[in-house]
Amino acid sequence: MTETRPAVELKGITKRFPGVVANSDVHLTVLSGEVHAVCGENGAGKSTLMKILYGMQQPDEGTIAVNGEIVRLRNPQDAIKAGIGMVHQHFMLADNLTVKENVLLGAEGLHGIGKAASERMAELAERTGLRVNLDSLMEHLGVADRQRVEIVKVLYRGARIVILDEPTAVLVPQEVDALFDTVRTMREQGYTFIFISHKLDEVRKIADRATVIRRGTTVGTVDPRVVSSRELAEMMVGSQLPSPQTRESTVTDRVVLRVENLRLNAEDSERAVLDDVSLTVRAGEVLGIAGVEGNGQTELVETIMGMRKAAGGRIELLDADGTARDLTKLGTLVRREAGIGYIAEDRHRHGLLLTRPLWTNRILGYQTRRPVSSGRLIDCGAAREDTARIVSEYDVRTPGVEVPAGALSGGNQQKLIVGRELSGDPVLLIASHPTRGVDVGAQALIWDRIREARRDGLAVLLISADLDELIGLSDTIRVMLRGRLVTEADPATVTPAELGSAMTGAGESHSLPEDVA
Amino acid sequence: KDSGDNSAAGDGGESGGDCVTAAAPPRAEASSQKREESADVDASDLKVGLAYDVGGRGDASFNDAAAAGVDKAVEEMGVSDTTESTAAGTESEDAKQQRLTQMAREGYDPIIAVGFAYADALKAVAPKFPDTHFAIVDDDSVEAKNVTPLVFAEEEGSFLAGVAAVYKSENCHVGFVGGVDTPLIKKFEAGFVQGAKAVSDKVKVEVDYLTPAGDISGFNDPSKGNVVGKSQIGKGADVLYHAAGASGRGVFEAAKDADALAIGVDSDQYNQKTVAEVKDVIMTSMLKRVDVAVYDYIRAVAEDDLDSLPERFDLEVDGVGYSTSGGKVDDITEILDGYKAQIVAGEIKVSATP
Amino acid sequence: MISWRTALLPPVLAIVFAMALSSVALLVSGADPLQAFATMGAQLFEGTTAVDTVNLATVYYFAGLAVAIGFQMNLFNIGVEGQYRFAAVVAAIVGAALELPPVLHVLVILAVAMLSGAAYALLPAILKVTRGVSEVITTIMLNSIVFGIVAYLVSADQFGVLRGNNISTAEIPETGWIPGIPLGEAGTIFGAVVIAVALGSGYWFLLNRTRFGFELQASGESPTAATAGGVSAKRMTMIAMLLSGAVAGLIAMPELLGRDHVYAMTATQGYGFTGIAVALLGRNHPVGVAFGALLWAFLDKSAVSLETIGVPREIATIIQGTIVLSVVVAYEIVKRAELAAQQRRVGRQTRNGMPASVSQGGAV
Amino acid sequence: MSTTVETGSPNEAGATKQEPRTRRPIPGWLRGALWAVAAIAVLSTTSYLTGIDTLTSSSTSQTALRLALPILFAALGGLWAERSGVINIGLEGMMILGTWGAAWGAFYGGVWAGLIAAAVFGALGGLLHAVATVTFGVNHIVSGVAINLLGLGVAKYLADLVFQPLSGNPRQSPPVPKFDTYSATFLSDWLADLEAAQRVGISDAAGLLRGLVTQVSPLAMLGLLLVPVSYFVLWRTRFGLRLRSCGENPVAAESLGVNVYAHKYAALLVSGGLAGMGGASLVLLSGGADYLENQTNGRGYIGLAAMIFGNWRPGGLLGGAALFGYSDGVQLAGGGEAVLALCYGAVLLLAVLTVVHLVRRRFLAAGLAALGAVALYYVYWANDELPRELIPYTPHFVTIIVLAVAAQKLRPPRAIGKRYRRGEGD
Ligand SMILES: Nc1ncnc2c1ncn2[C@@H]1O[C@H](COP(=O)(O)OP(=O)(O)OP(=O)(O)O)[C@@H](O)[C@H]1O
Ligand SMILES: Nc1ncnc2c1ncn2[C@@H]1O[C@H](COP(=O)(O)OP(=O)(O)OP(=O)(O)O)[C@@H](O)[C@H]1O
Ligand SMILES: [Mg+2]
Ligand SMILES: [Mg+2]
Repeated sequence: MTETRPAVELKGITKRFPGVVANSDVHLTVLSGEVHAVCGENGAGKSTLMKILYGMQQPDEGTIAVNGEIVRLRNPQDAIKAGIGMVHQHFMLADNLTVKENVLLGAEGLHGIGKAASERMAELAERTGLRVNLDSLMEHLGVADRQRVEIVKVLYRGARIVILDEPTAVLVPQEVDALFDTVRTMREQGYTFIFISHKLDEVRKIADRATVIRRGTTVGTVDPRVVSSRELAEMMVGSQLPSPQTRESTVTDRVVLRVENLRLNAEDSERAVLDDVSLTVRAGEVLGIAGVEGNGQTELVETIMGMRKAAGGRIELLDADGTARDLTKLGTLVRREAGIGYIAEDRHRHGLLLTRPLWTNRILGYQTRRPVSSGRLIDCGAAREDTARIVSEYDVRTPGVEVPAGALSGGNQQKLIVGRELSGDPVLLIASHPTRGVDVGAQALIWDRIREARRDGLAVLLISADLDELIGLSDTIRVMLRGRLVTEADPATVTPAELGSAMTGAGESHSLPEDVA
Repeated sequence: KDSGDNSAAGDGGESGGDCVTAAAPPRAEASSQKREESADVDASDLKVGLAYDVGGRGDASFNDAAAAGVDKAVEEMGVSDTTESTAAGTESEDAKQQRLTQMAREGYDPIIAVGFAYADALKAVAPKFPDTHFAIVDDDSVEAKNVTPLVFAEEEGSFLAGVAAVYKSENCHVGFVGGVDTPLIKKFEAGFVQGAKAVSDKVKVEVDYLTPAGDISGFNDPSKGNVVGKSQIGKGADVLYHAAGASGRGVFEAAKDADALAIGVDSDQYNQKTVAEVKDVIMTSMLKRVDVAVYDYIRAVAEDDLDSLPERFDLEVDGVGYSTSGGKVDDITEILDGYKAQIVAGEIKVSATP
Repeated sequence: MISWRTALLPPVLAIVFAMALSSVALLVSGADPLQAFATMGAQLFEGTTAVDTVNLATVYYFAGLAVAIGFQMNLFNIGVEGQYRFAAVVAAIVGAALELPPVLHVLVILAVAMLSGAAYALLPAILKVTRGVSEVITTIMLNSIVFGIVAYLVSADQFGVLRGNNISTAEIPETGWIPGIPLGEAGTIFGAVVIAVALGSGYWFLLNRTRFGFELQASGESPTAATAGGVSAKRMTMIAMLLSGAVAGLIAMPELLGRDHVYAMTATQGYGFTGIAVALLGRNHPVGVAFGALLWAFLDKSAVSLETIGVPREIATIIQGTIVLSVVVAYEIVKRAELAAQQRRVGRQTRNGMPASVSQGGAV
Repeated sequence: MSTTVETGSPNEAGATKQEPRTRRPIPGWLRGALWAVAAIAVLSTTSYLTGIDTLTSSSTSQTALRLALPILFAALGGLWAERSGVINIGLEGMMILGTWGAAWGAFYGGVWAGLIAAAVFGALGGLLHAVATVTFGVNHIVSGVAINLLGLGVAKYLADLVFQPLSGNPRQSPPVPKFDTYSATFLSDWLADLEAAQRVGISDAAGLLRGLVTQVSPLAMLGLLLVPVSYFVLWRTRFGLRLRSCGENPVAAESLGVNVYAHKYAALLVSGGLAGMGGASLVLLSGGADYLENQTNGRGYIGLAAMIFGNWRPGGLLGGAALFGYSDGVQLAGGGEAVLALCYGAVLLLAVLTVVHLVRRRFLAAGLAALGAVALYYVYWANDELPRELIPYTPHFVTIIVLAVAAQKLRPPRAIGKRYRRGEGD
């Protein structure tokens, strides 16, 4: 293996979008057989750069060389021919097609679409740890398996250069480790990886070299095993590395949310998705729920919000003098009016009206409340004003409040949502993955805001796949497994690894330090 | 493969066999040909406007007949200028008004509105042009001095069709297929049924409509006409009379496939290009002489003698009748003319409603 | 924000393109396009065509609004056709049967029409909400079924009255008429124009200033986000469908109360389908729909004159189809041109040594 | 608090979303066959109990096939378009173009030329739809509506130009040749004997079947054949997989090197061609019209409905078209009494459904079904004749009722109607 030969060489890449320069004069050299990390803030231009390398977008300027030869990649087909494969930041899977069809698509010529193909696929599935029926529909798969399918897709095409765009964002530590094992093995076999992540410890764990991109241009390439996370982060943002540690406890005795024996059935059967879930959240407390995706956290949140109908149990909200209000039968709007703020896990599906201006998005969920509404009528002026306030207070980077929400980068969208949900004077905040896919700067800001509100007596129900965030922010952590709350852990003592095994139900639970509640 | 061409419909059944129970009417004396075709009328100072209903010139139906009347007027009376305009399928009421107004304004006189759909429009427009002559086909509800109704006794013509059908039926079972269930088409049904019953007291008559009033697709759906025709034949009918516009063609084909006979409507369908392939099943057609009415009307306007026009174009003035092309009813013309004479004489009263 | 250029250029381009295309068709058939267009245009200044155009546009406006309300919520209410015809016949029957003082009579008829229109939209709404049955299928079916219902109701055995060879409902007494606005020789404008203007303003206000309008648009844009924001998508579907049906109920009213006073077997059909085109042309905006309705009505009206010069009037249909298509294509082209222009602007600015920072949110 | 951690592999934990079904799903063809058997059983019982044999006579099924054919073609056209992610409300317009093309081609070159011309004309409509929706990203419904207008206008215009001199009628073509019909003589005769034998069930099935093998035109065979062919192409070939992926997730397809534009264009060309053939089936069958203005009369929309009814699947849309054609045929041939008999059949069906629901312990559904049965039985019992005016719309009623009763979960292609632009995905 000639370590020195560059597998990919990007020179002077510039890409402009209306109003934005996503990449300007980017240089990137990836050696054959290495794992090369690309890091940078949200919106720094990493994904764009990768899409250019994968032929999905055309650079305005610059050249691409693969294995020493200058190539023009007009479309993904060209890139695939050049031996490049890409696992996208957002899954590129068709839910209504089977796993097999998803993998086969576009690569039918390689092994046909019959038995040979199935065999090859089974072999790759084995190698990546994908253990599902290849004929089941994609929509039935969990996130980790989807990720594996994405990797199988790339391998099936015989790619030697694999781009992984934030592959770990949705994985638990054990899954991340499994992924890294796969990557390492394959690196030995001569594959080249381009690995994109915000998580600097991961970068340090897996990458041979790392290139940092800031504001669309390359800052430099370093050896991550030599530089510290802090130094890396400063290259990215030029600021202090934020930490999610909660400094002092603000937990009070006053219960705000009480959930008792909550039960929820799957949409089309009697199968329980939530089973006998009970929990309480107190004023000033952050209750963290840990769990592998697909174990019922989403459903729990949506049931508490009234977006799903519980099959049994009670949900109560208690006000300052302790009178309980039964929410179980009430609609989402009433629950919101009662003082629940909601940061949804999927901001595009549940948080925003993407083609509407920011100020319209400010109204969503608050259409009956001041200042944006007088109950029946909407006050556009006030909505614009209040949105402008959120934009400045939460550092939402936008040209103005008239731009459509979809034009903001993910992190800025998230800041807008956090700002909106904290503006309604909530007594309870339900925050699902509040910083998913958000860069370090924005992450710190969101954490700060949540902490401030907590200090003022806000109760928070926090769901997160980012265990550092969960441990750092929560006062109590409970683990959810197959629709049940199974374990309680003290964030002061628990480690991510311990939490990870509890989440997967891996029998190490005895080692968890327990909270005697 | 199915044998493609069924032999032409059986033209046997000389005189209806044992189905006919009524005695044949007395032979009619020389037919009431009182029309004196004098070509000495000069209408060269007339500018005739013709506003068609949906379908327009070439519809092989009453619009076409009206056109033929005007053409004849041009030829024989030297009408100097004509204009035509056709209603669109879904046009609104004031498009009709607009059409009439436009013609009137451009100096056309007389203006003939073809179809009762123009009634309301005419009511609105005619008073505004008191010096213009208007005529409307198929409607007599407009009460204005300058509007002449040109209406027909469809039931009388259909009566004869009913008589002919029974005489030609071997199963003593005949059928009527109406396109759209409107009062106008009901007149056809009424006459046909009365005619059939007048000849035989044991005849069975099937009556079907393709669509109810308002759904004009019934005039435009040969495959439905075909299905209904087949179904009537399946029930035993062997002579089918249709008043279903273009859907009638499906009825003809149903008859052809089953060696049955059919009766056309409005014009002499035996000679119509669009049904040429199946013309051998068309034993006769009930004629509604819109052309005659239009021609007579123009002539009356030219002579300034509107009172000469009949109140209704009926059997007596040959406003309705039957055709003999194809020769399939040659053997019963005497009988038909006999009934005709009785109707003209008022001995048989044909009701316009079923 | 939409600039005047993006709002106005596309329709103009589209009309020009449609005229060019139909000119080709006209030339092929050996007619003179200039003469044809001149004849169409001249119509406006002749007789009652201008007034007729406005009157027809009023009808189209109601139709367009009815469809647009559904579109706001991503509901494809093809059933406007059936709803308006059902409402028209019921309103005509009830209106003829009642004896009430003038204004009240009209109001009652209008209310009956709106209720019946909504009632006819109820079934698709219920099936959509409770059974998930696509409103497209049910409304297509109901559009056909309405033929049967109208025929049944106006048949002589039920409420019909024979008038010559026509058959219609009984006449509504004069107290139930909406007086027109007489313009002398030029004709009489439907009094319902006033209702149309009021309805348009109401629609605008409802959509842009009320909580209901916000919720409607939100669930149209993203049912999931709306649900999370406390808007019940099912409830909105139900309301939007019924509201659309209620407005559809008004479609026949200008003609029924302003001119015909009876609903006849031969009454015009197809306004509902026209409404779809008009709503699309007007991009569901109250003012846009008004322009769309006027344009459509003008093309319909002026087409009548084409036959007098021996040009097939199908040309008007071709123009209409082309305009619908080319308006949207033109919107797209103009949008892309603006995008490209912006891209160039960004490029120029960066070269001038002031890189637009992406992490500053991409502000230029 | 004690730990209640359950043991299990991480993989299982992450996979709770997996298919909850334990039973193997019934394969589609078997399900279709079961439905067909059930339908025949109900119909033969009804026809036995009510004494109306129109319900199961061979002429009814023959008629049904004939009336269903244009709808079937249109529905197939819809399937191809919508599987590629493009809503095709313009089927009606493409069908109209097809009717004109069929008459024109057949007049000059015989039936097959007519069929080809119809497909080509329809495909031109499809091409226009593709240019508008795929290349220009126009809203699919807008484009469809425009194509319906254009199709009508262009066909009228061309008819005026081309047919008027030949037929003297701008709204009708001159008579054109028609397809011959074929019968499977032995089978047909044997079935005829069976049908005549008057044995409950067997005779009915034989009658229905006989209609499908007697006097069948090549066009009908083609239409029926295109159902499995469409299935095969769309679900069993690489082209089909790519095409469907464009309807499910075009960005993913693009990222795998699929040329989304090309596939959508291909799909729309096929779609338009099929719709055009639907138009041809109105023109080129004996007993049908030649070109006749407005002869499609909304069948394109009905075809779309049949396709949605069939859950965007070939077998399903065949069922939808058959249902529509059958009830239309019964209505036309048998009139009011046959429709009443259908009501009776529906009562039987609902009764069976009630029992099924009771067995499955779904009481609400059972109650609703029972209620429906009682209501329909009342209609049957209380009326000797239904309002005449409503009879012609039997198929429309049937479609609504069946949709409302059959609690099917429709699964449209995921990206249907969405605008897709190359390189804009994320
Ligand atoms: N299709 C597009 N149209 C317009 N602007 C775009 C487009 N794609 C990307 N951008 C702009 O380019 C910038 C870089 O986007 P990109 O997705 O590459 O960021 P990233 O580095 O991948 O961020 P993240 O870490 O959040 O994934 C974005 O901020 C955005 O403003
Ligand atoms: N149609 C579009 N018009 C303008 N900009 C767009 C469009 N589509 C995408 N973008 C740009 O693409 C960028 C990338 O969006 P995205 O949500 O992926 O941001 P992100 O920073 O990568 O966040 P995340 O990490 O959560 O994905 C956005 O900033 C947005 O400006
Ligand atoms: Mg990215
Ligand atoms: Mg991104």
